Amino acid sequence: MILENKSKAKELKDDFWKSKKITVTTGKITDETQENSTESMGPTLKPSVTDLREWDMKLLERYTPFYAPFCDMCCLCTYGKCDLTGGKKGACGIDIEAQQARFVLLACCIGSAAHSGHARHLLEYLIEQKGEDFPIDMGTNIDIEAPIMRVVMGKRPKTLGDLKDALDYLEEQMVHLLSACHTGQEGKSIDFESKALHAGLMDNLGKEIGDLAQIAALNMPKGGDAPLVELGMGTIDKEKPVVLCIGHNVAPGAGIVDYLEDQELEDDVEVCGICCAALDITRYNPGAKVVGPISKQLKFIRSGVADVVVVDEQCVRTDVLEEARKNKACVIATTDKICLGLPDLTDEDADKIVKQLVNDEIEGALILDPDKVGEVATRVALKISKDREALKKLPDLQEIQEMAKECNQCGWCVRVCPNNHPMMEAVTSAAEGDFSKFQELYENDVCYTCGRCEQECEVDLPLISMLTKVSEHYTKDEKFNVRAGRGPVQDVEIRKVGAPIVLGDIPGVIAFVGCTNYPEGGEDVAKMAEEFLERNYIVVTSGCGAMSIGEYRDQEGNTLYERYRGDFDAKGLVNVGSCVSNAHIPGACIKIANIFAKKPLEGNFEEIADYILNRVGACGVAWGAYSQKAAAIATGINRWGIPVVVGPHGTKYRRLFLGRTDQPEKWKINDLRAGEVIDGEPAPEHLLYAAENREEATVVIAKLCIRPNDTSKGRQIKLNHYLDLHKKYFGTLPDDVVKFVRTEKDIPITYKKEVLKLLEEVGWEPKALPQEPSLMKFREEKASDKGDSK
Amino acid sequence: MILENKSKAKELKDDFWKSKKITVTTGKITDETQENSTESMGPTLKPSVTDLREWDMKLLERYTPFYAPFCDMCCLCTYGKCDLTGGKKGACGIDIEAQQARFVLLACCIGSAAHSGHARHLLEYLIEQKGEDFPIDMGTNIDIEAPIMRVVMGKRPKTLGDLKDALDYLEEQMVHLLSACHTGQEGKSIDFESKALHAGLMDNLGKEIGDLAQIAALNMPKGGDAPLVELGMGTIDKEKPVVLCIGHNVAPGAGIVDYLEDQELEDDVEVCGICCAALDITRYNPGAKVVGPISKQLKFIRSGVADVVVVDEQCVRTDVLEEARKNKACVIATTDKICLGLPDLTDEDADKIVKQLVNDEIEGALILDPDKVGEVATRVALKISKDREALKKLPDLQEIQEMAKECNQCGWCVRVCPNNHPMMEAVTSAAEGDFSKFQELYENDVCYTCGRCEQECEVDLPLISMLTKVSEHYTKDEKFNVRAGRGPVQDVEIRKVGAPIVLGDIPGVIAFVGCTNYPEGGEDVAKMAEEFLERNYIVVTSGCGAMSIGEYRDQEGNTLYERYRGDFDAKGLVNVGSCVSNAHIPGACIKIANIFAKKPLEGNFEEIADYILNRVGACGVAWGAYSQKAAAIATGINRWGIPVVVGPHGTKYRRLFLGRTDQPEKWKINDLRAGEVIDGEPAPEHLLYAAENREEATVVIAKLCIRPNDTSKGRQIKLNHYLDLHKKYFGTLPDDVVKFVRTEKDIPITYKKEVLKLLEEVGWEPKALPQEPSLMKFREEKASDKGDSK
Amino acid sequence: MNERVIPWQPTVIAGPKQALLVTPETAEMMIVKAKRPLMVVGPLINDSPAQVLASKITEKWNIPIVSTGDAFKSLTEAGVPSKSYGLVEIVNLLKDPDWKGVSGEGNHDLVLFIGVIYYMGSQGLSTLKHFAPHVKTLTLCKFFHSNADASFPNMKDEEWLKYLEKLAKID
Amino acid sequence: MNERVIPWQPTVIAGPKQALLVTPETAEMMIVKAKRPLMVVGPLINDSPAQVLASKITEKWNIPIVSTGDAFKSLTEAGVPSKSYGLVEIVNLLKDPDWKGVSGEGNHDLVLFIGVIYYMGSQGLSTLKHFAPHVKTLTLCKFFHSNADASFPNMKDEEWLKYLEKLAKID
Ligand code: SF4
Ligand code: SF4
Ligand code: SF4
Ligand code: SF4
Ligand code: SF4
Ligand code: SF4
Ligand code: SF4
Ligand code: SF4
Repeated sequence: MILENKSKAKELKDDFWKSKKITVTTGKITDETQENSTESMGPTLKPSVTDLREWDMKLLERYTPFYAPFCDMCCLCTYGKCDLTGGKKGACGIDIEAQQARFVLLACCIGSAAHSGHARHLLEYLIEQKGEDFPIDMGTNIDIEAPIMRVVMGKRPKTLGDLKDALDYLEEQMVHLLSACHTGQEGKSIDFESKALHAGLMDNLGKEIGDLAQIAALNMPKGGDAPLVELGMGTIDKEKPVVLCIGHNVAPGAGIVDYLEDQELEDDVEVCGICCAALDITRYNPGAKVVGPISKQLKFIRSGVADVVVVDEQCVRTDVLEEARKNKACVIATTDKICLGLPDLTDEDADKIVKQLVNDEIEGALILDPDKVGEVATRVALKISKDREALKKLPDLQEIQEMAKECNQCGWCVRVCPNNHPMMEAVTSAAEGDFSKFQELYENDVCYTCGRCEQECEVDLPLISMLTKVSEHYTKDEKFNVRAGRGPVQDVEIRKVGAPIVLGDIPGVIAFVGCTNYPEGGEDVAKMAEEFLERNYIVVTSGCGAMSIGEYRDQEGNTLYERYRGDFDAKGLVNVGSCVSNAHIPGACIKIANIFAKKPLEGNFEEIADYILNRVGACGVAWGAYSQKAAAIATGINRWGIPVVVGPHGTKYRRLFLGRTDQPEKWKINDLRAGEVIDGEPAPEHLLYAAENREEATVVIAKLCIRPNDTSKGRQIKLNHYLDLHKKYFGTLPDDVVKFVRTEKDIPITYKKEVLKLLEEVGWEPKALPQEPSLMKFREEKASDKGDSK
Repeated sequence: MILENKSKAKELKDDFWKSKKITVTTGKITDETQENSTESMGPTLKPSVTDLREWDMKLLERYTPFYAPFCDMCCLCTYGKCDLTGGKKGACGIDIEAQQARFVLLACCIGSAAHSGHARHLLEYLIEQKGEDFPIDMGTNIDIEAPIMRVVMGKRPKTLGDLKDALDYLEEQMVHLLSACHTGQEGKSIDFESKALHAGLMDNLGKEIGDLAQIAALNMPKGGDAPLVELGMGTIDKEKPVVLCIGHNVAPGAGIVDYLEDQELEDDVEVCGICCAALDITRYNPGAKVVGPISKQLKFIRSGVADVVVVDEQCVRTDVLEEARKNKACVIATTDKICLGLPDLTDEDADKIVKQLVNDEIEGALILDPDKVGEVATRVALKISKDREALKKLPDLQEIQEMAKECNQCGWCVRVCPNNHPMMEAVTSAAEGDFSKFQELYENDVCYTCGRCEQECEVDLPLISMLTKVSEHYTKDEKFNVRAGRGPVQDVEIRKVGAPIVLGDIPGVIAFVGCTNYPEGGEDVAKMAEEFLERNYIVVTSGCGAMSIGEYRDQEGNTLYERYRGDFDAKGLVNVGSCVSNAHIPGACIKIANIFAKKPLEGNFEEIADYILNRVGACGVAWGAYSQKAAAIATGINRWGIPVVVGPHGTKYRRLFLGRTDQPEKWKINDLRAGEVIDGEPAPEHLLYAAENREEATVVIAKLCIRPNDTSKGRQIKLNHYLDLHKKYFGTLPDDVVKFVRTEKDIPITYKKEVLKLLEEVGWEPKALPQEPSLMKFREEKASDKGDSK
Repeated sequence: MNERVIPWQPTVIAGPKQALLVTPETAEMMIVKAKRPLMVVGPLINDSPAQVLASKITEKWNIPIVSTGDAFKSLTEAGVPSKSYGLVEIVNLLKDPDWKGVSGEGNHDLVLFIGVIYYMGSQGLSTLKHFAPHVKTLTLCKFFHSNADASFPNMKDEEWLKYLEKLAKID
Repeated sequence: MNERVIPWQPTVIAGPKQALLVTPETAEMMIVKAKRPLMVVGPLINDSPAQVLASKITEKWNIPIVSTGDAFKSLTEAGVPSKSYGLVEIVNLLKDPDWKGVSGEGNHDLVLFIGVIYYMGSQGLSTLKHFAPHVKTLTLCKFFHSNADASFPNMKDEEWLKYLEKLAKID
């Protein structure tokens, strides 16, 4: 191992909580030193790009990056393009491995920047509204309000203003990381990966800042129970004027809701949302409605139901203006991220903007003031919805049948579909009056209306419109629900579940997060969630995943939210909220290390991550991950020692982190209490894994919840689920169960005989359970190291 | 024009020079308000991403983005790849135009981040060395020490510590800009471009901060005359131990120079550099030697002359470790940007590191402390250079001839060469004992040793080694010089040349900057510089361009630096320094607007840029631009209204800004004094232009120095050069001269008859000269606008 | 351009290196020449005639099968023995020249792919193309796989099954 | 793959859309069919036999010439009239359907390219491929230009000059 040499405490000059940065900003001098004395600080406060490199190398040595180049060439500078096949290096000297890693870093930087940019603007807006001194109070059940910040910054933020320092730090790190993507900078893939992991950590931090700010300032749920809110295109009352919000920033949506309240128009206008903005608006006001995940975007716009489309940031179709104009809907852009070439009317009089929009004098408007957005969007919707009524009507099915007859069966719609869905079949069936195939594509967003088939169609069939309109006829009752995002996991909950999780009695915490680039539709996610809920796991969710889960009903017609409670406990289905709320997932794991195991947080990243990796049976699932944000989120989660499973499209991110079970030396761990190096098991086996289908994923997820620290009882429980599921989906017991049995006590009763037989076949020998499994150095080593460097 | 609505002054909350940010950091409360009172502030202090959008749209309307897609697909998210040909949109809705613009923004963000990351680390290091209070004193000849910061931040930095706020601001902007590259954010190409222009401005600002910090703290030349320093591989004494620095950050190089001085080893060790680090080390200590530009990298490493290779950041071959190990040179990495998988020995004892390196116990070392780098690099070089002597020797030419005979003439080396240089011919001639073709490739870096041919060669010929070794035999005297980087243009100089430049008596300021991705070698740049120097232009240069110019000798054997003085005046050849010193080029233009025209700077971006666009005949030339930094630099320069010419490879950046001379309505300008809209001429005709060869470029550059504000005398002078050069390279007068003649007085005497004839042919009519040509609104309009928005 | 050799999902086109188009005859030659071939069977052909044909091909030359996704179950039910791996796991192992192979006799020199999700297969083939020069890849799907070393062309079901039959036939 | 239709600089390969390979005969058909063809001559063939042949081709069909780089001088000296534009300038004009064309009679429907720096030409052709559906492009260099609509294959000088001669011949 080439990286054993650095473990010094950060020098004092970097310790910004000390005298240097005490500001008189708000008239008071905050003295943080009392509460966070330097003595209690761990070695990596405000870690620089290289400070956690040693930890990263430990992870990367075991979970070697696996690259699947998405392109053989590099086109990043004018020396190129360079052909990197056959081991050839580019003109700058880079090889294909480092190039893939560079692209991963770039994606993580972009993703992380999306969250942080969002957090920065949100924070600025909320400070403007509430003041710098507005307290961050998560209620009596939460003391550790910002676990990630505590670890990374060594700080507890008491006011909105306190969050700024963390953003400053984060932005500085981001520029360094992005810089490394420049031609002629980093040259080794593992160092790109270490930087990607840092970008992921920054992503996690940025999200925490963003969600904390909005929870505190907008009084969103603070981890308590949250109400069910309406979900689905069928919940929108088409008779009313409809304002649709798309994106991630709650501010414009909140502006609309506030305006409606002020004007007492709540009952006259429908406010609904797509993507995380929807979830966050309902956290602000549960009366708003969630149309659905990102996959609903084009469908809903094409349906013509929305009179005004308000876009803020992230995951908004870039052709939203063109699409909205097709059915005379008005578009209001509200952030610097998405300006769409529209005139900036932020300082214009609202009357005038409304007039210009209503009279089609302008294509749309850029309004950077959320309150003004609220007023303009509402007033425009009220004015134009009557005239747009015809556009919301359903066309004749006959008409669609006629169109479908023009298909020449070239098959290209199927070939260009990311999932090769049978669009041609749907069209040709429709030509014969059978619309069921269209409906099959429609349900559960099997077709997520990316529009590629339509773009390709040689005879220019408006396939998405056809899909949408057909399905409106058949899908009468698209009414579902989702539990409003409840925000963080409370300390009290952790106190209750910390031990069962660490010991293995609760078999695992599984988080279904992220986007909807599903190979076969959202039902797969819901079914996985159901499977694990039934099996006593804690299931966490957020973002589009949370919505997909809400779109699924069991045979009794109930959604999972109706069937399972929302608390963080066995059989709990916990919707933390939007994308930024994902921060609470590593947050909960961090809290376990602190509350249950008393690990100090401040500046103590490595010890916390090591604890999580070896003891907290958590697993992230981003089944439809598509975005750079998802890349950053997963990579950040990985750095905390939490494995993540992605769907088959995830291979297009170009990199996974895979373990090798055939190499026992990679699984050696230090038993810190025993002071011995021991043979560990491959637990967790992979850090970032792509599964080919739901069946495989389900089994893998169960396996990835196993941890070296499991007690025999816990291991029994975990193995029992793993064996069950393997039997269910593969028909047999898994060969590799033998790797996870340390003593006979680990064997689940139900499978005792079979497993014993397997053990015998491989000449298994029992071994002792580790007392304190870890990748960290033994305590004496560390001490002497420190002596060395002085 | 859809964007006429926003011109409000920034609200006070954004005015961070006021009370909010007054810090007690260093014990004293700095009161900036006296000096920079809010009254004198322009409308765009600390501009946000959208604040200068209106100006951008003015530029983009006239200089429409021209896209040359480098790839038909997008591969940025897991929905993809998406095929964007034939007007098809990707799964996120983006079209090919927006996708190209997004890629440009991404490149500009990466480039800008490279400069800012560099500036941040440098500043941290210098503050650690000299303290936050270390004064920024540019000497008596410079009052406007930081023109870009003045405009953007409304601030004059007095100490190193003062520079931090600007970096904080910049980093925040960068995160917002990068965020916009995320899938599903910005959707219109012009808005991506506006953001790219903002990224360019951040780049310019970051560079200014970096260079200012190092000039002040390391006492580099402050715009006065600077000595000539040695340049060229032939200047390195191979008998001595050789330490080679590659990159851009002066800190490790300074560490080495300091150590040598401390130990009185200056005469025993050769310190030399490649790329900008070389230039900056000589600004710190003119005794160091410059090997040459980036194109020398692989050649010099292959030559075996360097015992220790110290890499810092940017433009370093990513395979430097592998290449250096081939001839047993040691590599020391020194920044987080380039870690190369090496062990971090920053906290290790120097003795131990030296031992490990000398004994090959480690592959190389990462040392993040510049002083320790100084010691380790020197001591290692002293220890290993004797043993490496054999490696520095030249092989037999016979041997090379034998190798060359193995060539099977497949021709692929030529096809994969970025410039299709005749490598095969060189090899086949060498096989017959004629090495002259190799030498032709070698001289002036015609072959810039990117190594692609070697990577491709089917019979694995070590082509670069062959090239290097052959040429060492023949190129006896590779000794040149370059004037050490002199840093900023002094206010006193501006006072002298401001009027002649604005009026046109000095025909132009031409800046040859940047990298060496030249189509035909560095001589082309030197020849262009020579041509304009002879013609009385001010020629500015920096970075690798400055080195390429130094590698050229005229028939008398003199370099241009020997023939021309270094002051910023007609016939001056001004090497401002390294890449970060490029900030002084827009800086000089800004100063003209302020010192000569009394335009206030603070928060007054648009007026300053408008002034430069219409009055300051400056033109940037990045003939070999290859990097993302170059993209950011050029785009930043463009936002100030300064046109840039790139070489043919520049088309691979995917976007240019081209004007249309056939559309007179695009050239209308406001004569602010006359209060009239008048027909302007296409001056400057393009904002970002790619020329196919030197001949075309030379003519275009001359034309791009024309400005609406030229007096008739000035216009005569400028046209005279334009016509001369056109005649020289195209054989005739240019047709479009008629566009630039406003009155007969504009016609150069020498060409009077011919031009009059041309004028007659097109039915030319004289028109009045504008008094105050501008793209800004008339003053009354502005006033009433302000009234409106209240 | 020949419609049959445009990657089936056209944008998986990755660069200058493209698969060789093969017929059943050339495929057979490749298999015969191989010392330690391996067949990877994905879940896309679960319970289909193609799966039967694939297993016949493996029987003919005594090629071990790796099943991916949940193909294991369907194969087992059809009485065809296989070892189950995740697609990315098996690819990860294949790229290590020192891996012992599914039979413990050393890594494989030829890997046949069939029934793997197209785009995920394409990514796995890309890994092998770049990082496993010691492994040749041959795809037997009805899709042209440009990232393989050799691939069947794009075909309709009927022609494809004929291709597979030809390859499976014992003559 | 056919060596003749791999882009000459192999990495200019840009995506699924590739140029049609043409012979002098097909090229002739394209020219004959065009209403307002244009020839763009770059500096790479300054003072060469190819330049002479290019000018003969323009004479044969009365095609106006745009010269790029400094090709104007060499053409003028050879007595061949041309209009001088920067390569990016002429491409920029061509992509505007409303541009009046070099003769003021309307934009061109076919543009022949010869003698332009390969990679820069490739970029210009990419612009036209994406943004000028109203213009067909045909390259007459000895290099296969995948971004054109139609292109000669990669050839050695001798064969190339024969191609050009065939096209220039008045029969
Ligand atoms: S960054 Fe490197 S590999 Fe990529 S195009 Fe430039 S030189 Fe080639
Ligand atoms: S819209 Fe997209 S996901 Fe749906 S069928 Fe078409 S290509 Fe497939
Ligand atoms: S692309 Fe259009 S024409 Fe072709 S099969 Fe699909 S629907 Fe039919
Ligand atoms: S990396 Fe992406 S954009 Fe670049 S050439 Fe490859 S597919 Fe195209
Ligand atoms: S960013 Fe858009 S165009 Fe690019 S791959 Fe993703 S969906 Fe396709
Ligand atoms: S090293 Fe690069 S520039 Fe030089 S001949 Fe080879 S490919 Fe061309
Ligand atoms: S690539 Fe090698 S073998 Fe081919 S022509 Fe060039 S030097 Fe000769
Ligand atoms: S001028 Fe260009 S190539 Fe040279 S060091 Fe600077 S950025 Fe690198």
